[in-house]
Order: sequence, then C-alpha cells, then structure tokens
Amino acid sequence: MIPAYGLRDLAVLGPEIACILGAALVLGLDMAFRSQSSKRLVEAAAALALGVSAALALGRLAAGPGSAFGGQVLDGAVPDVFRLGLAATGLLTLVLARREGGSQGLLHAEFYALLLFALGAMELITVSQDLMLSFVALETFSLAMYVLAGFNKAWHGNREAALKYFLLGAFAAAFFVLGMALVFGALGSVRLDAASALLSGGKLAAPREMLLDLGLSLCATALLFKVGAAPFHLWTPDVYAGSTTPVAYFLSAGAKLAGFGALLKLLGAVPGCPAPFPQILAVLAVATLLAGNLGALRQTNLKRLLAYSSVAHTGYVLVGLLGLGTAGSGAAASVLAYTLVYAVMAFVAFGLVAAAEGGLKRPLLLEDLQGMGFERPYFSLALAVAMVSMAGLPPTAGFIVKLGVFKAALDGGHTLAAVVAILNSVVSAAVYLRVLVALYMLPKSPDGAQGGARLSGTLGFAVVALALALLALGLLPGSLLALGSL
Amino acid sequence: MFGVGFFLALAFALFAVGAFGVLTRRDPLVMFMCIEMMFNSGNLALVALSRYLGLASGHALVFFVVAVAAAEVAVGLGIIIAIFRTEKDVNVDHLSELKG
Amino acid sequence: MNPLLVVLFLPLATAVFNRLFGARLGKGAAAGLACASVLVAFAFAADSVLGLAALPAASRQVLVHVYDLLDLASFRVGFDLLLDPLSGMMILVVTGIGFLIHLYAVGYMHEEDAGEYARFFAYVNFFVFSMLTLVLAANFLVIFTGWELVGVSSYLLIGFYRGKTSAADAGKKAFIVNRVGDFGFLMAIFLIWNAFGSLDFSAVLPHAAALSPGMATAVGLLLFMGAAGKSAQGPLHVWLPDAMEGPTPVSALIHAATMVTAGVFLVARCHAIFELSPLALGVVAWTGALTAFLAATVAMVQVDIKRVWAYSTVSQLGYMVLGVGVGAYTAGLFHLLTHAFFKALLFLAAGSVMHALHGELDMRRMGGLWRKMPLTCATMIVGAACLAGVPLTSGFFSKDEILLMALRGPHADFGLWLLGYLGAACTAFYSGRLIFSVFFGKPRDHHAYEHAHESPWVMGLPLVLLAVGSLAVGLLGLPGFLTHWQPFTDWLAPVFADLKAVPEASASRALVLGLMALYTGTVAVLGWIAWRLYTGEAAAHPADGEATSALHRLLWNKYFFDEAYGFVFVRALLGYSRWLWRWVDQGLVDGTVNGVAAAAQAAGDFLRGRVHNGRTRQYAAYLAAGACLLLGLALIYHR
Amino acid sequence: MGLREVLLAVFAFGALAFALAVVSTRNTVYAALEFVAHLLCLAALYCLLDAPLLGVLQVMVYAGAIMVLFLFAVMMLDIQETGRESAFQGPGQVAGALLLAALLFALLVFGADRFPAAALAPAAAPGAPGVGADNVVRVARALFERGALVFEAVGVLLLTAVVAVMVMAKRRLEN
Repeated sequence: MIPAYGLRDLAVLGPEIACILGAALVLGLDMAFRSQSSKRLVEAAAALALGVSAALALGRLAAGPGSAFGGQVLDGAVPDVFRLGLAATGLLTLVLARREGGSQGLLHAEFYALLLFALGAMELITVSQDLMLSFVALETFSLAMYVLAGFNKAWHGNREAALKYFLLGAFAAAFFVLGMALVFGALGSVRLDAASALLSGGKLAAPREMLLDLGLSLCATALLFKVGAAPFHLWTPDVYAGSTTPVAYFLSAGAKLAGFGALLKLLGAVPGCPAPFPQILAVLAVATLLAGNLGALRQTNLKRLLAYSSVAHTGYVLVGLLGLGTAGSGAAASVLAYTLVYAVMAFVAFGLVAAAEGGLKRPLLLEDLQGMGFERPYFSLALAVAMVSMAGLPPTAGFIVKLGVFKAALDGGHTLAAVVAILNSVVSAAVYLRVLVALYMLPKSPDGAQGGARLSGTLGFAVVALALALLALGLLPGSLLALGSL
Repeated sequence: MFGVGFFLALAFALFAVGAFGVLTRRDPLVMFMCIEMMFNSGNLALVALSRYLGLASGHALVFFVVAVAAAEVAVGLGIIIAIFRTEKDVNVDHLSELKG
Repeated sequence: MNPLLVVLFLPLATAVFNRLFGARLGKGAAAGLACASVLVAFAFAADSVLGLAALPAASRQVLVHVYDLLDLASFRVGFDLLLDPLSGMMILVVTGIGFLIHLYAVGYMHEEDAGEYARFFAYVNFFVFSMLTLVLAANFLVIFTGWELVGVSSYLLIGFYRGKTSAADAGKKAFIVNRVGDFGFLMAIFLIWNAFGSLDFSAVLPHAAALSPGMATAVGLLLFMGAAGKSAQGPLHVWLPDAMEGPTPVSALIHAATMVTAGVFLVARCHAIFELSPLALGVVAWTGALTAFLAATVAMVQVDIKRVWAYSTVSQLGYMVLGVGVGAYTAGLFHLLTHAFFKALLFLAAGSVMHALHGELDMRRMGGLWRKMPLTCATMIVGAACLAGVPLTSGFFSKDEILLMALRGPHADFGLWLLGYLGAACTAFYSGRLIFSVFFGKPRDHHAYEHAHESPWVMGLPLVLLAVGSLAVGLLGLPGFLTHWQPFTDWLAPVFADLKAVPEASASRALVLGLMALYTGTVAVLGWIAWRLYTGEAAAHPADGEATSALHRLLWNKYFFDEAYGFVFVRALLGYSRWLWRWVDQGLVDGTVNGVAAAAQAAGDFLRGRVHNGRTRQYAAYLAAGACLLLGLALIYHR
Repeated sequence: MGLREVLLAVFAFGALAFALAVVSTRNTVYAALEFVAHLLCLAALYCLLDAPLLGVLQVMVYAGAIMVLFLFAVMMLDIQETGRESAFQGPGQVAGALLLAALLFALLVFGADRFPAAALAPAAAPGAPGVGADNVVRVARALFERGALVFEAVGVLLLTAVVAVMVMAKRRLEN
C-alpha cells in the first residue's frame, strides 16, 4: 500500500516550505541579478519568506493540531508558537545583519539562503515525531550554522569558531546516530509517537524501556549540545565571540528555540517524564546554571559574557522542563515562554553590542561601556532593561518567565533544583549588575569605544521597541501567561 | 556466537574507539575520520538490529545516515580546507585563541 | 479616578519626565516639579486617609483594582492596591517625610550641574513611587515588585556619585545582599502560592490558620529572611553602613526613614502567619534584640557622623523588629513612625554639618560648632534627644513601649528586655558623644571652623519641621496610664483585630513608672559621661588604630580615675565595641559576605581558565564525559 | 562453524583492528587508507547481515566517494608537517581519553547488552518476509513510501550542503 500524502500533509509543513522556497528564491534572484542593487532585493525576498513562514505558523496555530505524513509530523499549539518564534528570530537576525553585515561581509545571497535553510530545518525539528526526520533537520541547520559561524573567513575568529563548532557538533551528532539505533532496537522504529503509545499502554517490557531510555538519552546529548547545556556548553563562548554578532545572536536564540522545541518532542515520547529523565534534567540544570553564571561573573568581553549568560538561561529552561511529569505545572508553556523571552532579551543585548562595536577592530569589552549611561541615554536604558530582564527582576518579562519555570519545577516536586535556580539568580544579579555599573557608575575609560553606540535605523527602532516590550510584558504579563493555556 | 549482542558490542567498541580518536588526535582530518567511524558504528548497530528484527526500515535509516554523513563530510572538509589552506601546520590545538 | 492612583503614579510620571527632559528644563523647574509632585501626592494621600477615617472602624479597607496582571482560568493576580490603616500610615510617612527631604535636597544638591540635578530628582521620585507600590500592595506579587523596585532605586541612588568606586561597590553590595534576602521572600511567595493557590492578601492572611505549623514556620522564616535583608538585620546588615556613600538626603529618605522599614512593615502585614509559629516569632525577636544591642555598641566608636547614624539606624530597626517579634505590632510600628521623623532629621542635620564643612564627616575634626550653626545644632539636639530616649520625647515613648512589651508582653523574655535596655544605654551614650563632639567643646580644626556657616533656608526649614514633628508625633502614642486618648493604637486596631489576645502588657503602674525612671536615670548618667569624655580639652577620641594609647592615656590621666568607675566601664565597653566593629562586623560578617563573593569569582575564574581553555579536543572530552553522565544516570535511575 | 561464521569473525576483527589502526597511525595518509579498509570490512559485514544494498552503498559512497574526498583533502593540506609531530598529546591526556572511551563502552554494553534478547523489540515471526530475500525492494519501499518526507528533507540537506560548501570554497566573497 502506498500511503497517499497530499496537499493536506504539505499544509502542516507550510512554514517550513516557505523558508525553503525562500532560500531557493534568494539563490535564484542572486543568479538572475548580479549587481549591487540585487542585495536589497535578496534581503527583501528573505524577509518576505520569513514573514510568510510566520503567517503560516500563525495560521497553523489557529487551525489547531494537525498530523501529517502518517504521523511523522504533528504540530500543535506549542510547536506552532516555537515556529512563529523561529521565524521572528530569523527576521531579527536579518535586522542585525543589515546593520552589521556590510562591515562583516555578510550581505551575500548565500548568507540569506543558509539562514533560511537553517530556519526551515529548525522549524521542522519542532514538529517532527520521527527521530530520523529530526536527525536530518538537526544536521541541516547544523551544517548551515557551521558555515554561518565561519562566514567571514578573513577573520581569524570566524575561522576558529567554525572549526570548533563543526568538530564538536559532528561529534555530538554521532551520539544521536547511536541513540537512534538503540531506539530502533527497543521499538522496531524510530517514531516518538510509537514510543509514547507503547509506554502509556504498558506494553513495553522493562529491559526494552531501559534500552529506549538509553537511546533517548544519547539523542538528547546532541540536542543539549545545541542549546548549550553543561557539560556540552563549552563551545558557546568561543563560538559566539568568534562569530559575527548577527550570527552569534542566531546561534543563541535560534538554537535555543529549536533545541528546546525538539527536546519537548523527545520527552513527549515518554509520557509523564518518568525516571531517569527528571534526574538527568535536574543534574544538568544545576550544572548548567552554575557553569553559566559563574563563568559570566568575571567576564569582560561582552559577547563572551552574553554567551555564558545564554548558557545560564538554558539552565533555567531545563529547570522548567523538570515540571513535565506533572500535569498542570505548565512546564511546556514555561519552557516556551522562557525561550521566546530569551530570544527577545538576547536580541536587545546583541543588537546593542552590534551598535557599540561598530568600527571597533577588537572585541567589545565591558570597559568600553563605561560612562555611556549619560552620553547615550537611550542605548544605555535599552541595555539596562535587557540586563534587568536577564537578571530576572520585576517588572520585566524576565521575571515573569523565571517565575513560570520555578513554579513548574516546584509543582513537579523538584524543590532542590528550584532552590538552586533561585540562588543562582543571586549570582546572576551580580553578573548583570556589572554591566549597569559600567554604564552608569564608572567614569569613561580613555580608550573606550568611540563614536559607536548610536541607535539608528531599523536596528535602533527594533531594539528600543523590544526593550519596551520586555517592560510591557513584565507589567502586563497576561499574554505571556496565556501561553500556559495553549 | 554471532547474535545481535555481538554486533551491538562491536558497534559500541567502534564507537568508543572513534571517541578515543577524537579526544587524542590533533589532526582535524583524523578527528573527523574518527567521527565518521562513530557514525558507522551506529549504522552497524542498525543493520544488525534490522536483521534481528526482520525489518527493512532499519536499512532505510542507514541509507539516510549515509546521505547525511556524505553531506557533512563535504561541508566539514570544506571548512577544514578553507581554514588550514594557509596554515603550515594542520593542528587543531593551534586554533585555541578564543578562550576564557 | 481614585486619588490613590494620583498618589502612586504622579511621582512616577514626574520621575520619567525629569529623567528625559529635566536636564533641559533647568534646575529650578526640575526641582520644583519633583517637590510639587510629592506634595500633591501627600495631599491626595491625606485626602484618602481622611476618607478612610470617615469609614466605620471595622470596614476600613479600600481595594483599588488598577488592572489585571494576569487572568487565567484558575488563577488571577491583579495590580491591586490596598488602603487600610497600616498602608495609610505608611503613605503619609513616605510622601510627607519624602516631601521634606525633597525640599532639603533642593538646597543640598544645588552645586550639581543641571543634568545631575534632574537625574537625582528623577531617581528620588522613582523611589517614592516604588515605596508607595510596596506599601500599597494588595497581594504578594505587587509587594514583591515594589520590593525589587525600591532595591533598584536605592541602588541607583547609592551609586549616584559617578566615578566614585566606593559608591559603585557600595551599590553593588546593597543590591546583592538584598538579593539574598529576596531569595527567601520569593521562596515564601512560592510556598504561599502552593498552599493557597492565590497571592491576594485577602485570600491568604485571614485564612492563614489553614497552614500546618511546619509550613507556617517555614513561610514565616523565609518572609523574615526577606525582611532582614531589607531592614538590615544582622547578619544581612552589612550593606547599610556602606550605603552612606550616597547623597545625604538619600540616606535620610531611603536608608533611615522609609525603605529600611519595609521589613518591619512586611512582618506587621503578615502577622497572621507569624502568629502561627512561636519559633518564627522567636527568631524575629532575638534577631531584632541582638541587632539592636550590637549595632548600638558599634555606633559608640564610629567617628564618621553618617556612619554613627547608619549603625544607629540598624540598631533602631532592631528595636522595631524586636517590637513586632514580641507581638507588639503597634509599638513596633509606632517606633517606625517616630524613628522616621527623628532619624530623617538627624541625617539631614548631619548633611547640614557636612555641607557647612565642605564634606568633612570626621567628628574628631569638629567641635564648638554651635556658635556657627545654631539652628542645625538645636534641631540635631532635638533629634538626638528623641533617639536617646530623653523623657517626654517621641523616642522615649515608643522605645519604652517596645521594652515594656519585651518584658511583659505575650511573647516576653527577660533576655530580650535586657539586650534592649543595654542597647538603649549605648544609644544614649553615642547620641551624646556625637552631639558633644560636634557642637560643643573647643573647635579642633580651626580652619574648618572659621569657614563653617549655617545652611540656607531650604535646608533649614525641613530641619525645623522635622524637629517639631519629632516632638509632636510622640503625643499620638502616650503611655496608656497617662491618658485614654490613644489615636495611634486605635487607628491601627482594625489591622490587628484578628489577634486572639489583645497584645497589651500586663504590667502594674508601679513597674511602668519604675522602668521609666530606670531609663531616665540611665540616659542621664550616660549622657553625663559622654559630656565629660567628649567636651574636655583632652577629647577622648583615639586616632585610628590607637586603642592602646587611649587606654594608656586613660591610665596616665588620674583625672578619669577620680570620676567614677563608670568611666572604666565605659572604656571597657568602648574597647569591646571597637573590637566588635573591627573584627566581627568588618571582619567576620562583612568578610563572609565578601568571601562568598570572592569564592564565586574564584570558581568562575577556574572555569574560565582551566575548563574553557580554548582547546577543541578538551571540549570534546567534556562532551563525552557528559554523555557518560547521562548514560550513567539513565542506568542508575532506570525504571 | 560454517564459512559465514568464519567470514563474520574475520571481518568483525578486521573492522576493529583497522579502527584501532586509524587512531594510532601517525601519518594521515596511512590513517585514511586504513579507514578505507575499515569501511570495506563493514561493507562485508553488511552483506553477511543480509543487507547487500547497504554493503554496495558502503563501498560506493563511503569507501569510494567520501574517502576520496578525504584523501583529496590530505593532499591539499600538505600533511607532512603534522607527521613529524607526535600524533598524541602527553600520556596523561591519552590515559584520560582511554578512561573516557572505556567508560563509554562499559556503560553502553552494560545498559544494552545486559538483556541481549529481551531488551530488543520482538523479532518478526519466523517465515515472515525478512530483510534478506527481496532486500532492494523492501528498502526501496521503506525509503520512498513511508520515508518519503525524510527523503525530501535529505534533499534539502544536500542543497544546504552545496550552498555551504560554495561559501567555504570561494576564496573571498566579493563585497
């Protein structure tokens, strides 16, 4: 029997298809018009594709859950919002690239094409119910990201970042392959829905359950590598610092959205998230929180600081995942909300780094921000809002989403992990405070960044608007918490 | 003697040997070969399991993994060549300026 | 529109406006706007409170719903404000004293340029808004938001003088120590959320009895952890003395009169939970008593006048905490009220001295200043008298009430009373010491003395108003045996109506009078000792680190021996205090705080240096180790 | 022990031995050739495990195309320099890596091999069409029917790889 796949199946994958067709369009346009003016055209095409992708994801959200390709793909409210978030992250990356791209050699059709391919694959992995499909998607966006990280080969940092990211990423992918083999051994297929059906039906003998757990743990390794969970996080500071700023943003926010979307799907294979997964997640969450926050404590290179901060945020999201076993803890929603808000906070932070490092021939350091507070009030206020939000203080969105993950963990009975997470927010307060101190309390350093830090154009508008959004979501968190009712 | 357990153990052994190679070799090309070895150990496990379970779908999985590995090799070698083309010394340890 | 919204949001609006445009408006307009907004807020607050007073006592609760913070099917939290006698009193204090301090700041800060000037007023107004949010909160989410906002604004103001590293460090320290307390508060909020499914005071506090005893103790202790951080109770007090790096009006407003009392306010607000747990109340009371005593002894040896008042504030907050800890909520809050007046006064007067002497704060270089600045001198004496508890001043009545409750109240303990009494004796000594060293005796630094001058009227007027207020506010809480007119107790009665036993001390009139006589005698004797020690030519201030030579001088100088054993006793106490400050407070407590920070930094450096060493293969090793960890956990915890 | 068993033993041993040779050979060119041998052993094992299509695929794609790419890269990079340096870091690192690899192996074997048969999904009933008889047809069905979506996704992956390689191969992207 030949399964009949039709347009209905394709409709579920609309957002992904939009990205991939967009990539093809971009390459085609580049070939058709080889001139300077085509750059704007290419950029517009990429933005259009992402816009369409976002719109289609929204449409899927409204249409409700849909299964396609014989159950290999299953969307639903949470994956749809992840897809929406990914498309938005892509648009924000375009905004960053537009500002930085000229000086960093990013304004090429290939850049946009790779970005779109990566986004399409990332969106795909959040709806995939088939480990093989997930693996192909994972590799697709990984390959694109390796090259994006090393896009500007003229820069030494780019080269080193690309090689490190590639070697470690491929190493992690090997674990995924072996894990997939073990899952196949336990189930006779690599379908996550098959696993959950067998498990919830109690039809899986204990040894097979164990083989399945081992296989899923190995698969999780590769995904945890992408989101930067300790001890798989060591590449993050090096790669962020080595890549261009737009790519660093994309690596942090996009990989988090896709990685956690995939992890949610993966853990969906074991309904109720039984042992050993809570124990694994708890250990990793604690390790990740400590690694991220302590590493950031004395960091002076801003991009590295943001990388460690990204690791720490992964830790908070892992804390939220701990609630998955408990109905009504809103764990999935808290993970979703946290990653989305992280994408916004990270954009504001990276956007301001991009604005400040313009024309600087070396990495942006904390001391370059000294005294900016009063020379560049809007720049500094936006950065301050992002830092306060990252530290998780009210009245910002960062506070609300942190509450969500803490509550999910507490409801799941993981008091200790929640306590460690809350204690970590004390450490992280010290981390982000250092940025505020540099901005507002220390005198201007003589060899600080000159002339940069001007907010203008699309980037300035987007940064300020999203900083305000962080405040607004903190004051009116209804919409953020409404994610819980999805 | 040559049950599925044997082949799984062989696959795990190859996986471990590959991991050992990645951790000890400095030449990125050899590191990458070792990663490919780890991919192959997964494939071997899949083939052995397919035979035991009598399922051809495992073979399809191997097919896909090989395709993915081929793509990865192309890109990976591209990256390695692009980086080390101008260097005299092909050594991963020399690329450790980004740190801290 | 509800007047409360004006009270709350007018300062915020002014803060935003001043921050954005204040620098362009010029100094006069920025300051005028800031002062006017707080004055208007005060007027509206008074109007609201009068409206509240017009209601029958049992129904004095007004809930104002601003908007829904979140509205889910199962769970709703609004941005809700609650006006009841407790918050009514607090908003009057915040806006009233806040206004006077604004007025004072107009003069105090006038040397700053326009941009800084506007920034200062924007921050102070923002602080007023934050503090009002805190006290007006009707649920735990809003109170926590206010709690954090006052932390942020306090931090901004401590570090106001840019380029001063010590100020930046002090700001950081205040922020981080407070985060430790906040951690407890946040955990308490989570426990409450879990237990009640709601965060509204109206849904939690009246039904607090539903908590199991263990849970009540846990929630109480965690809440108190937050309170101790904000109210600078040992060992979380380390930030407050350093916080004096900020401008003096800030010290007066935030670090004496309002923000630091938030912890006391929180305990009083949540008294229903504390009453369930004798253990939690005991911890509160003993923490307060120990802090009151130890901080008072430390204040005896400080030479920086703002630091004296800082430790004094820690000590007085200890009294308030002691008060609420022994169940004497009204007494504790009354001390909060009187302290707000006289400590604001003392800080502003100290600022006036500092202003006159161009930033000099070391009392060893002052002396005889009363001739140069009589107004400052007179008002500061009034404040110090209240602080020391000179009979018939407001501080006398409020402290007396707390000590009486510590001795005879529902949760009394003789040890608590003794610590409180000894602390009061030390208070009398250090208050006298400061006044006599600064204003009396002979000038010790003639150059500074010659250039000293009285402050302008904008600074003088608040001093006078606060001095009058300090004396008058005592009338609101006269002891029960003198008069049946008890406006303060009656006003707060509805808030504490749920207490089973009316917390009234069961003391005979003879005991009360006897205690009053004891305090009066103690104050008189210690005041006299201070006078003898600090007005003479051989003023007894040792130079830094010269404790032994002072002792030497003491032995050498037979004059002291002739006086009284009391001097020897005082000397010993001073030595003890110096030891306490240098080794315990600066060394141990502060050292622990700094040590934890240093350890975290060292761990971070280790991670960065050894683990993130840039070598790809080592990263891969960690990756493989992580995979082993995952596999191992999966094997250990398998189903 | 029949011929099949002997062959299985030989190729299994060969796969492991060549794998060890790859990680321990100093010269990159030799390592690549040993890796080819390793892959050929695997291909033989696939054939013996009733997966002839995969055996052919392994020879054509892996041992053929992929390893040619590797050798090409070795030539391009003028590898002699590394040959002279010691291939490994100090003994401590080798010991650590050995320990990690052994731990990984032990955990995997302990986890999956403790219940050799019970741990696996139930095998197909005897007599059911297995993997051997009409292997190519069965794989093709698995690939193009239920695997159609993955197949499409692999297509996108290859396209992405083409663009990615193009970026890395261009000497300098013109601005």
